[in-house]
Amino acid sequence: MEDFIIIFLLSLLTITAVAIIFMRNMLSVIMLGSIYSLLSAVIFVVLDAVDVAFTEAAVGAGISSVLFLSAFAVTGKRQVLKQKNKLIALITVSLTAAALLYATSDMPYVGDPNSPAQTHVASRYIEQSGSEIGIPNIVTSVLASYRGFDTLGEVAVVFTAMIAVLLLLLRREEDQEIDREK
Amino acid sequence: MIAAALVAIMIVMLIALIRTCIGPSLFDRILAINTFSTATVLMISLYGFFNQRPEFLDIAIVYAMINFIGTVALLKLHRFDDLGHDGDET
Amino acid sequence: MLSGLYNYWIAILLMAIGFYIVIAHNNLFTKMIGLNIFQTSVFILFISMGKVDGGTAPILSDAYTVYSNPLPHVLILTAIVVSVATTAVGLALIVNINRRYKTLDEHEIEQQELDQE
Amino acid sequence: MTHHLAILQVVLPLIAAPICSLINHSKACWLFATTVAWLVFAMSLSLFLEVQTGGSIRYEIGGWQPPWGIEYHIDALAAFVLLLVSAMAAITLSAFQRSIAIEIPKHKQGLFYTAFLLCLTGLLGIVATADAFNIFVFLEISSLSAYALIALGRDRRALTASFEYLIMGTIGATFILIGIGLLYMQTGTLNIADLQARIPEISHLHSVHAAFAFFTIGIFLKLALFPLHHWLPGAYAYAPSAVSTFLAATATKVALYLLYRVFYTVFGFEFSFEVLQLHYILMPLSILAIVISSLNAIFQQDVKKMLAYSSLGQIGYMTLGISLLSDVGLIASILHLFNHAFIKGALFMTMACFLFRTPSMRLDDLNGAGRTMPWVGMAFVLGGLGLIGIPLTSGFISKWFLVSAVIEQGHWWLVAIIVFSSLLALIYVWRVVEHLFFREPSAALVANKQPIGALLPFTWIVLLSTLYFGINSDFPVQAAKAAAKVLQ
Amino acid sequence: MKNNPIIKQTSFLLIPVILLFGLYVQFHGDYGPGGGFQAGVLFASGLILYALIEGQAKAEQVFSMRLARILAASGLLLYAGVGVASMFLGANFLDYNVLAHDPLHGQHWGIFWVELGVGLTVTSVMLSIFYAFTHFK
Repeated sequence: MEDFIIIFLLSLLTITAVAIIFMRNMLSVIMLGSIYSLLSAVIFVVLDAVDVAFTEAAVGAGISSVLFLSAFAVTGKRQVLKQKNKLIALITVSLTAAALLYATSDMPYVGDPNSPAQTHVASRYIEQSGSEIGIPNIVTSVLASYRGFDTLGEVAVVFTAMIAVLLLLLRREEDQEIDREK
Repeated sequence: MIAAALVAIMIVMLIALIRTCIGPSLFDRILAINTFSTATVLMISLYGFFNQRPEFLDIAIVYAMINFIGTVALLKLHRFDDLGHDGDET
Repeated sequence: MLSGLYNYWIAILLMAIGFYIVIAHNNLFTKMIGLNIFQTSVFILFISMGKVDGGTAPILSDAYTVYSNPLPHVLILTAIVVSVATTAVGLALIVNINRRYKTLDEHEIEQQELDQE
Repeated sequence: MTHHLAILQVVLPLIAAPICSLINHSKACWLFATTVAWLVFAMSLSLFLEVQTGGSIRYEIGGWQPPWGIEYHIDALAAFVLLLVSAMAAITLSAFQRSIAIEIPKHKQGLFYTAFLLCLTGLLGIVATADAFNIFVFLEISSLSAYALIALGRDRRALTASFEYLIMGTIGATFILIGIGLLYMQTGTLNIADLQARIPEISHLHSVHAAFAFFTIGIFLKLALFPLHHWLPGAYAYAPSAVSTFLAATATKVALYLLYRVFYTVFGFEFSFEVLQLHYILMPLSILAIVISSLNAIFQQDVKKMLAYSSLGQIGYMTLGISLLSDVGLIASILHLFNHAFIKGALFMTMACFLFRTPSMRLDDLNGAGRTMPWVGMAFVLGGLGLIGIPLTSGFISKWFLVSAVIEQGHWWLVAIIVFSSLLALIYVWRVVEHLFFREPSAALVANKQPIGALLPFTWIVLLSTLYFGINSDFPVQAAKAAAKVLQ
Repeated sequence: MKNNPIIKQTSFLLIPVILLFGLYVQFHGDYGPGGGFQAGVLFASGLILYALIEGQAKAEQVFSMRLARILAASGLLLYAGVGVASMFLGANFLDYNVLAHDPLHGQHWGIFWVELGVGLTVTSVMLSIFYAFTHFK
């Protein structure tokens, strides 16, 4: 059943992504983008990554969509959607995909419990975090303690985003003069 | 039983997705997206029971809330062209 | 064996689609959405890597002994945050570009820049 | 307390950034940010000295042992690059107060210094960390703040340049992320030392080869190596002067540092160059970068853009040094990284000085500026000589090492290319000098007596240091040799 | 939204639930899915919903841009502060073991404060980004 659900969801994702390529209406593209996030969040649930699913739903389908919509509200509804450089794009993309497909040829299968990713570093988190940190949610233990510095960096990234957005969007009178000149 | 429900929901998702893609009007799409999100909420709840970890209903609740906010934002954008508007019509 | 390598293949296909949108589309807005798709597909690749057959979500409980790998989850949590931060900054730039150029079409922007030279 | 210095020099600007955003008063923010930058410089100096005498420093963050926790590892190479980055940050912040006050709207100046500190944090973090995923996180901190800083330029093209940088930078970072993922999949670890130990056993796997390819392309994008350089000239040319100076001196250098780390430390010399024969790609790309960018530089009308193109060429020298596969080549590359940072920094600083009085950086607007501002003009000439690689400048030392590495390998034709590109450099520097000194200044320029302030003395300090390192090159050469030793 | 009472009343029923749920996710993150980041996003979404219904101006009376900036900075400072505190207590940066009388409690405290810092920053950053966009028009 699990396999079937994943295959089905991945097919839906593909349909959504292909639809985005050929969509002519900007608002629909944004809506399909949020569907894409929702779907991938469901996939994360099925793949046992509940925390990630939580975040992807709240961020991808929630905040990102709202941000896209508010930016869209500012830029106006008339957007022309066209494609150019199709050939260059196709070549670059197929090269990248080919490199990755080449890589899959000797990858461990999805779900293999003996693959290196499962056995080396991660096994300690699963076995020891209960006694070392004392918190049931291993993801939280790893996130906040074992790899707490990454999370500090992550908070710094979020903070940087705020500073950057404010730097770009804060306006005072002098800025508005530029508008009037145009 | 749960498996059958899951299959039914998957069919709903597929149909809703097709409607979102072909439109034609904006409201078709908004409704379709709504149906789609509702289906995902159900799917996650069911999947939790299917896997005997119903505590993940939390996630389904979040989906439902986020879905509501997204829809309100979309409708407001359509109505006022401005998300910061106070919503009083003149 | 869950689904062999199927997950990876589809994730790669999705990545390719996202990447294609970034390169081929003319509208800066769509480029950002393409970038999002590209990144989300990479996340799927990572999360598939962490799945263990018969495992369950990595939240300790007496009823289970096999858990999926929590490390990719942690990495992807951070990566999702990074991607939304990038989206926010990119959109802020787009809004500003639209104010100064009155268009979001890559070609028209290039044309205006050539005229400015 | 001293062993905490390894982490403190990254955490200090990180803590300072939110405080700075709370102060939000331009003068106070400047004072605060500058003090922090000098403190960081002092820390990295003491780290550098400690590493020189006592060997590399390891710091376990959170008290967790390396493969499970994140580790900082500062060896001779990292200490050298940290020193460079923090020195440039301290100098830029001290020198540019007036320039920033003019170029950035007043209500944004507090945020500007905050973003600057965050950018510094990111760059330092990339260098200090010994964890592959941590690199990605800090890369994004530095890039996100850099996008915003670049977009602050007055010209509207700054916005599009910044957007292009954002797209390219994000693709590059995502490629690096894919590379990290593939490596994790096959090794189960993220720690660089652990990766280094585990990769030789699995070096025959296709996924490891693909991971290498993704790392390479991701880093090339960040490094702006030809032909992935498109975002760089616009970004440097239209950014505010302080930002161009800082980024030109540090951002690509840190990307190059990443390249050393990935090619030499993570994958190892044997795998990168003997199994995958990377130099067969790296060398032609470097040569193309050197020649085409120098040619491009000649035809630029905007001097900042010209300098940006010349930077692309200089990056080519650095990667050429790597592709020679010899110790001397590597030393030349590291040495040029250091010397070029100072020379390019000084040149961008002279541009900032000119910008106080000239309306733009176009050649025609600079007519006669060297006559009305002789000290600045002289500074440009000296910096230009360094760029060309005239003896007695530090640019000569690194080129000398490069040429001797080339000769050692017997590639005589490469010597010809290096000489040819130095001639091209002579041409584009001369074009500016001709406009600066041999054209009549406009009346507006003569009348403009806008004071330049602290920027000019600092420009000269940087310039004199490049001259000093050109005459007495012991310090950088010894440091580069120690750094190259780490990589072998 | 005087003319759209249905949306208004539904939202007003939902907003407190979202905020409460945000708090639950924040403090229950140790035991179930969730944590500071998810809580922050949820909390911000609740406030964004308020801004959507009542308009930007009223939302800013509740949670002003200035407050958002202060909270964002203090969240980051709180996180880094935990690290510095453990440094002063004689351990490495971000080593929570020394924060309480025994390591396990120390870890609990450390994670609690750190997640709180994450939650604060994320809430206020998301909100201020939203404000910045809607202000821009």
